[in-house]
Amino acid sequence: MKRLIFFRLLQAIPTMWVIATLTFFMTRFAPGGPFDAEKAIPEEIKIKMEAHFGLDRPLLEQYFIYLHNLLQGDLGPSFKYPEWEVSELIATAFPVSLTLGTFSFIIALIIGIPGGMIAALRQNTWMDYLPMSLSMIGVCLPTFVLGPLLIFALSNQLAIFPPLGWYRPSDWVLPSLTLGLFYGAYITRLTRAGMLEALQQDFIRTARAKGASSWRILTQHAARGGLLPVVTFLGPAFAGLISGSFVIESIFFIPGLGKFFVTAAFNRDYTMVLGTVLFYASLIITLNLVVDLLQAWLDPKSRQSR
Amino acid sequence: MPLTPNLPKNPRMNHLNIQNLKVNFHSREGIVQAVDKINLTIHAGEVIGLVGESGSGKSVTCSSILQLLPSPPARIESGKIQWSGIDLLRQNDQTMQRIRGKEISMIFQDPMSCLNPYIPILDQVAEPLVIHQICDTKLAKEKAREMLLEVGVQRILDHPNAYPHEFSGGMRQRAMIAMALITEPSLLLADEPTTALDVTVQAKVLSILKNLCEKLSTSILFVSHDLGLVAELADRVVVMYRGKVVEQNDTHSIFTHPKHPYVQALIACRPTLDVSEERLPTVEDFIHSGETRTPVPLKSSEPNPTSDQKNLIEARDLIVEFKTDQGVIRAVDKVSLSIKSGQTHGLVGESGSGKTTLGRTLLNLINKTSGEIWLNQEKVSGSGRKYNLGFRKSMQIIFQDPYASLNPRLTIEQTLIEPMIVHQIGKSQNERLDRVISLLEEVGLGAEHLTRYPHQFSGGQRQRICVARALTTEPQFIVCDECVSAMDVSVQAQVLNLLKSLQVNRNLTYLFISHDLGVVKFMSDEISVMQNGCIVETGSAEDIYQNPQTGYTKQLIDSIPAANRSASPIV
Amino acid sequence: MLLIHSLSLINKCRKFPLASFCWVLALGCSQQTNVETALNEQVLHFGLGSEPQHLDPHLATSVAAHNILSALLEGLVSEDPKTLKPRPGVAKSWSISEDGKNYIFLLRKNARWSNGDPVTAEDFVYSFRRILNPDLAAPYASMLYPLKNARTYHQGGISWEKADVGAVAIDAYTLSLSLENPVPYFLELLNHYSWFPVHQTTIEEFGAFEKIGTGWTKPKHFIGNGPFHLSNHQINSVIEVTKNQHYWDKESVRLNGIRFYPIDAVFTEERAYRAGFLHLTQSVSADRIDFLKARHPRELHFEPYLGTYFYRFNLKAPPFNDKRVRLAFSLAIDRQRLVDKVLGGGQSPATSFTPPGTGGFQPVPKFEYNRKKAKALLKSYLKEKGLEKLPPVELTYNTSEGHKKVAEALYGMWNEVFDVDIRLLNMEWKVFLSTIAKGDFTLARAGWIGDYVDPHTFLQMWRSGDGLNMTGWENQEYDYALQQAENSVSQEKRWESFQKCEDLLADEAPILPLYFYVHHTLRHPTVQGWHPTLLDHHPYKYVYLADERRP
Amino acid sequence: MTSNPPSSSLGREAWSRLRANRMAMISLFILIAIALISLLGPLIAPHSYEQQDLDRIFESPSKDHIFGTDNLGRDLFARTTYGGRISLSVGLLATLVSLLIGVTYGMISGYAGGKLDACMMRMVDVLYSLPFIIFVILLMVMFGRNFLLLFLAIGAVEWLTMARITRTQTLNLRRAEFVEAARALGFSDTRILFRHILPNLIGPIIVYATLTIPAVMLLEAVLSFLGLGVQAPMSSWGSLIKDGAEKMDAAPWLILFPGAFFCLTLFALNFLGDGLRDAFDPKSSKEP
Repeated sequence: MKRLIFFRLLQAIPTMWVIATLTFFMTRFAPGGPFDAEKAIPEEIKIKMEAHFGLDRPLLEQYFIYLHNLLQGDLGPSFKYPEWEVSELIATAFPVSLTLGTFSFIIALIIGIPGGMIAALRQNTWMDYLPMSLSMIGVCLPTFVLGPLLIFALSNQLAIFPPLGWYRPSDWVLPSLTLGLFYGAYITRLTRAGMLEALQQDFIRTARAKGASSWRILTQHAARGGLLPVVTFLGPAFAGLISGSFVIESIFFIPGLGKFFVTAAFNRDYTMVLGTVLFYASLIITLNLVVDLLQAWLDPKSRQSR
Repeated sequence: MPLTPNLPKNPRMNHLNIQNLKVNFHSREGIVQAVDKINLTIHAGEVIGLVGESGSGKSVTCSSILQLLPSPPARIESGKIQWSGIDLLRQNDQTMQRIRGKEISMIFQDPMSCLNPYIPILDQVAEPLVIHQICDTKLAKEKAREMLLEVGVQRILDHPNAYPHEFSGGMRQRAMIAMALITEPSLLLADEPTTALDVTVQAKVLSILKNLCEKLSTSILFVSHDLGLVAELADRVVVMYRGKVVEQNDTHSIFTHPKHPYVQALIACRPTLDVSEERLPTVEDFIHSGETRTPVPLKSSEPNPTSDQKNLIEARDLIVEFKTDQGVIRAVDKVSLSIKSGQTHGLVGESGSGKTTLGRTLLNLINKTSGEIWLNQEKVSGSGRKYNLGFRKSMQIIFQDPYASLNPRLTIEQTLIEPMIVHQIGKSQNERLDRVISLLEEVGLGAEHLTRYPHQFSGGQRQRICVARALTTEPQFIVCDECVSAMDVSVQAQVLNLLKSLQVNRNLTYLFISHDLGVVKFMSDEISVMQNGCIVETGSAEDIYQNPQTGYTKQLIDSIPAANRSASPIV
Repeated sequence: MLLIHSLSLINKCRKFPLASFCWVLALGCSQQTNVETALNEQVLHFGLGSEPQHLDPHLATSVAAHNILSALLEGLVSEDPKTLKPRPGVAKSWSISEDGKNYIFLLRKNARWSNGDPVTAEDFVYSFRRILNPDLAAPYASMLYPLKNARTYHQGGISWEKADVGAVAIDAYTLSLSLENPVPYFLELLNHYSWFPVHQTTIEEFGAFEKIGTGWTKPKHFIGNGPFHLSNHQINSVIEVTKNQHYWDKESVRLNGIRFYPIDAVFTEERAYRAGFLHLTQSVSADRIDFLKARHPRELHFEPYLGTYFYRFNLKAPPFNDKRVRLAFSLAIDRQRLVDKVLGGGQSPATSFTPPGTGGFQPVPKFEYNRKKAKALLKSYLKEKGLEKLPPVELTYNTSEGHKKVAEALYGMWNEVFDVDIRLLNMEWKVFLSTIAKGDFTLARAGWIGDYVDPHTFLQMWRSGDGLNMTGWENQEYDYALQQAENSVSQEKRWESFQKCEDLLADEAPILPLYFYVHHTLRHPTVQGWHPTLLDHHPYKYVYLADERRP
Repeated sequence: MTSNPPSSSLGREAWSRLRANRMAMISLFILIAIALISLLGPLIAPHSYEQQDLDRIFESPSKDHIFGTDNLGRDLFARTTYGGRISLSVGLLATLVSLLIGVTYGMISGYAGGKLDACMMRMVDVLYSLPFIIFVILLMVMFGRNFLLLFLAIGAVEWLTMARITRTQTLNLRRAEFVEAARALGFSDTRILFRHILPNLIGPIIVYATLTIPAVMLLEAVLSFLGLGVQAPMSSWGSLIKDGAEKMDAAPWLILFPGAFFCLTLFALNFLGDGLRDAFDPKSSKEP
């Protein structure tokens, strides 16, 4: 176990370096700069502004300065909002995305896992077709349609939840639901497939021969094996959820991380792009590792082989 | 060892009575009769052996008792299964749940796939007590520990939280027995419980099962394809063939006076240790079924002159090591081996002894750590295209599981023609097709099988296809890796006969790997015994059996069920 | 707090899922909207449209920044809430020399920074020096060019003392400003945030004064002199200002605070308004106007705005290097129909480049709609070039629903008149900017919002070689007329020269004016003291909240 | 237990199995119908997809405009069917591109194993993290506004997940005995990969592909925001749904019709995908 963690972290270092390098040069080669604006500023002022951020130096030198700062944990100030450090912006936005992501994740699990289990247990009955059709609709409905629909129904018509903002716990409901339903639809499908496979295993027959009830078979015997593929999906999904969603954040006016991902690219906010990308990459790497550990916990066989 | 029949202690109590049971399988291809109106009675305390080849309906009968048949496709068409005054076939799920595991328990064939890999052994063994609310979880675990010790799973003391994969096959099957008997059921259904085990382990497991059931006065329905094995245990034997009961008698009578030709065939077609035969009798010799045609007859049955032959294949100081987290494991330890052209070299040993690794290393399917391999006085080396088209052409392998070793998505024609295309055997597609058809005929199949997929064949037929595939490249040397181990005796006989006849016709050289000494002896000119990666004994087949030099070899011989050791009926 | 409370409640209700569900419902329902609570709190909820890049008045460039800075800072003069005419600000009075080039401001002694320091003439001189400092690279430094020698100093290589910029603190409360040329709109100009003062001690506490992004503008540090001070700033969430207790005129300030929400999605902001989350929003999509007119007739306001929506032709490449083609394209557009049917939000068709009435200037309508003439012009061009058909014309615009709609409508109009293959190309904003700046376009969308109420802010950009021109159009007559206007003191003379410029634009048509902007504002009826103004300036100290229906 | 009548190839056999699957056949029929409507709709519609009528904007469905009109008075029926052409071709082609890349990459990575596998998978991690918007902008700078670029850009993101799925499956399959048998027969790695492993991957590939198609269709709308792909006044389902979502309360038909086509297509694809998966599995013996 410790070896696994150690080697994965060791692999993470070159991975992060490649990501940082590629992103650095990609952003620099994209047309337009951070200081382009419609009311074009005079050339000499632009040069001075670039000098403020060290953009007047040769590109390679900038790159090494960036790497040097990065090694010291300094992501630099945002080009778009120079009063703020990139790390500061991420630090304020991430808790919001984390909360939203976690709630959506819980909702997705609450919907997806029982839904998929029931569908698998009652395969080819209406208890299978109904959740499966709903999940298909969930996959079809993009969040930018589902979000306004939920707002229309639960906020405008029934006035149960606030339509936007991120101030009180009741604000959390609609965005979490919108994201959660979408992911829940995916999880339902994965759970059903995984459980169907698990229910065909020989050891399920053993459990039946012992006199175990359907419920016991489902929860005690089939669940661990059946949920393994779901767990594999959950890692990247959770990383995606807690790193924010631009669409959800725009629809519900939430100060999360997703907005930075998109606007930083549009603003050519070089440091912010790099900061968010590296942050996301480290989330992915960490969560993939967590998934592997979780799988090892769920699957005793893989514990030994590593 | 004479068997004293266990007379029913109380014939009125808890006896199981199957009447007119008829089970059909409904699939897209149509309806298949799996069990056709059978009648069977098990008295309390009695051990019944249910024997038949795969597909004979023995397992289906066994599973229907507890309503464990997969439905669909299985459907019970008619019949009754009386148990304690109720008809088990008419009970709802709740009632069945109370009976399963408490009054009637069941053990399955493959202890690996039948134990839940995600739950510690101890918990699984304790589970029936918890399910049937016999005691609380803590006490149940305590009882489970005692039960495991009783069946000889000492490891549970050091590893109370061990998972199934941490146990060997034999230990897992012992755990299954403990799990089935922990509730002290009245009837135990054992569905091929030792088929997947090595002979040595099989003997131990069997004796544990016997002793424990006697102690608990549990009746057993023992299902197996191996008549010899059943003879060790059963008071009475029921033989099934194609869904019907063809013969039913006490064990002794079955062996001495088999009435039905199928039963006669079953008894005859086992390769035994004390008689050397050129060809094994098969079921077809007794019943003409028309399912399989007779292979091309032998050219000559003269034994090969062995002494003046050159070594076809030779291994020198072969070492194979695997790196694992626990460190380096040496699977093959300085093994030297040579096989003369046209001969069969048998390799016996328990699972884990390194015999499979050795076979695959000879074919370079596993990379050797050191040592040399020589084929036809030429050192085998290199890799890539040259190696693939050179040495691989002359060396082939037949695997244990004919189903897993055939690509399920390719037809037989595709499977057989492909190697010829790769090795540019045959000038045109038509010529290749002709070759394929003649190959199929050689192994006892026909041109009508060309367009079928592997799953449409029976196990024996599939293994014939594998043999045909190995022959497509016209090799000189074939490794037969446990290639009949998973087969019913009747099918096994057919395949063994086929291999023998091919050897003569094509002057093939075999390395025949098996854990079954009887089979190895039947096939081989020379035998090596392998233990822990080393060859502990080599000699002619007859010598090894008559005069084993090591204790390990003796142990191997002793583990074979008495009925299988000798061709003469046991008395 | 609320979370913990709710969790413990949910815990209690665990046995009764229905009860806890109802409780969550109740939690949702019991919340009063912002607009309802605001009546008592006197807090204005303001839809800002986007997150301002800077809150440093010398670096800011956006309307959003203006909306906040005008609450936080006050210049020498302030504005009348209805006419935007200068009113006393930090300066209680001023005098202007006869040639219109010298201004003396007398500062009020009770003007205070939000930490209690007095606002002095030195503060202003310091601020002007800071924004003009070439090292700060302030984007709006050129706003101060009317000051004598300001341009020389800003363009570098010369010290402040040597440059002798026309801003001198005669004493702590007397400020003298001298100009290069007479600027009739100078006092109005002073209300642009680039002229606002900054607090020297604060700025220098956080670093050298020409450094960008020192963090002095963060909530705990910001020292201003306006009616409000910055109390909270959460990026992408809220910017909150509360009443400044040191403000000299705090008695007139009736609002206790303003909350600015940088909601950048247009539809989200509209929804926020309709849910009572905002008092004000200017994010109204053209497609929604009919719907909103029906739903909120009293709250939807069309307010004039000093801006022109137009297209640039690229004169450096065919076919728009030929005047006839440009004119033909311009003549083929029915601007009235565009405004009525496509935009439908009270915009007016642009028949000139400068919006009529800018500072009192009424340009003669010159850009007209005449299909016949358009066809004839194009025909003569094609004949001369020996072409059957125009080569495909690319119309470049930056991605936005509104721009797309206009482009699609024009596509339809041109296709009705000519046989022409028009290709719409949308681009992401920064790509668009760099493409246009490189001159890599044939026809491109543009828009211009005036910085001050004078035709000059519009017409100056078409001077030959101006950085904003970007059409490749060069005309000496135009340059001369523009210079004439810049040097004249007399209103009449200036209007004459500006009209000359307008005439030249209409004849040569390097650009294609389409319509004049209008602000679509949704404003809650409880907002009082808010008046439509041309620059969209709304001095907050006159704004308050009251329910008209109640006495 | 019993044998099937002989059939010539996996493809033909798959077709006969598919024909027996009623749900899949209905889906196939629906898909063909949608494709036909998309192909013919713009031709038979009384209005062209780009023809504006500024006097008749936001009209609800009527006899003349059976799906209503949009914000420039254009016929929504013509726009929906025209959008179908684009979305269907983009959805299918781009998915195909991502499958080609993803499956090949995943198979190689899984089959090679060891260090190469680790390297290739870390490469996928890297590509997962790179900023997509910048990537697309750069693509456009380098290659201009090529329509083919659309497939490249979409393929570039969508293949990553496909590669992961394929790799996991290949890792399991490369240990299969029939692969070992193929190696023993002297087959080259390429032959083993494409002839022996690939056909056994069809199931998961088809299932994932049916999930990719909707994602691709919506991604197309995002890319057109960046200026890549469909240019106004052309329409696609993704852009119609996106526009319609914003006007849901005022003009519900704007999202209803394109949305219905979109959902119907996905449902049909899903069932067809399930059907295909079973059909390509010679072992499957599901009841008809």
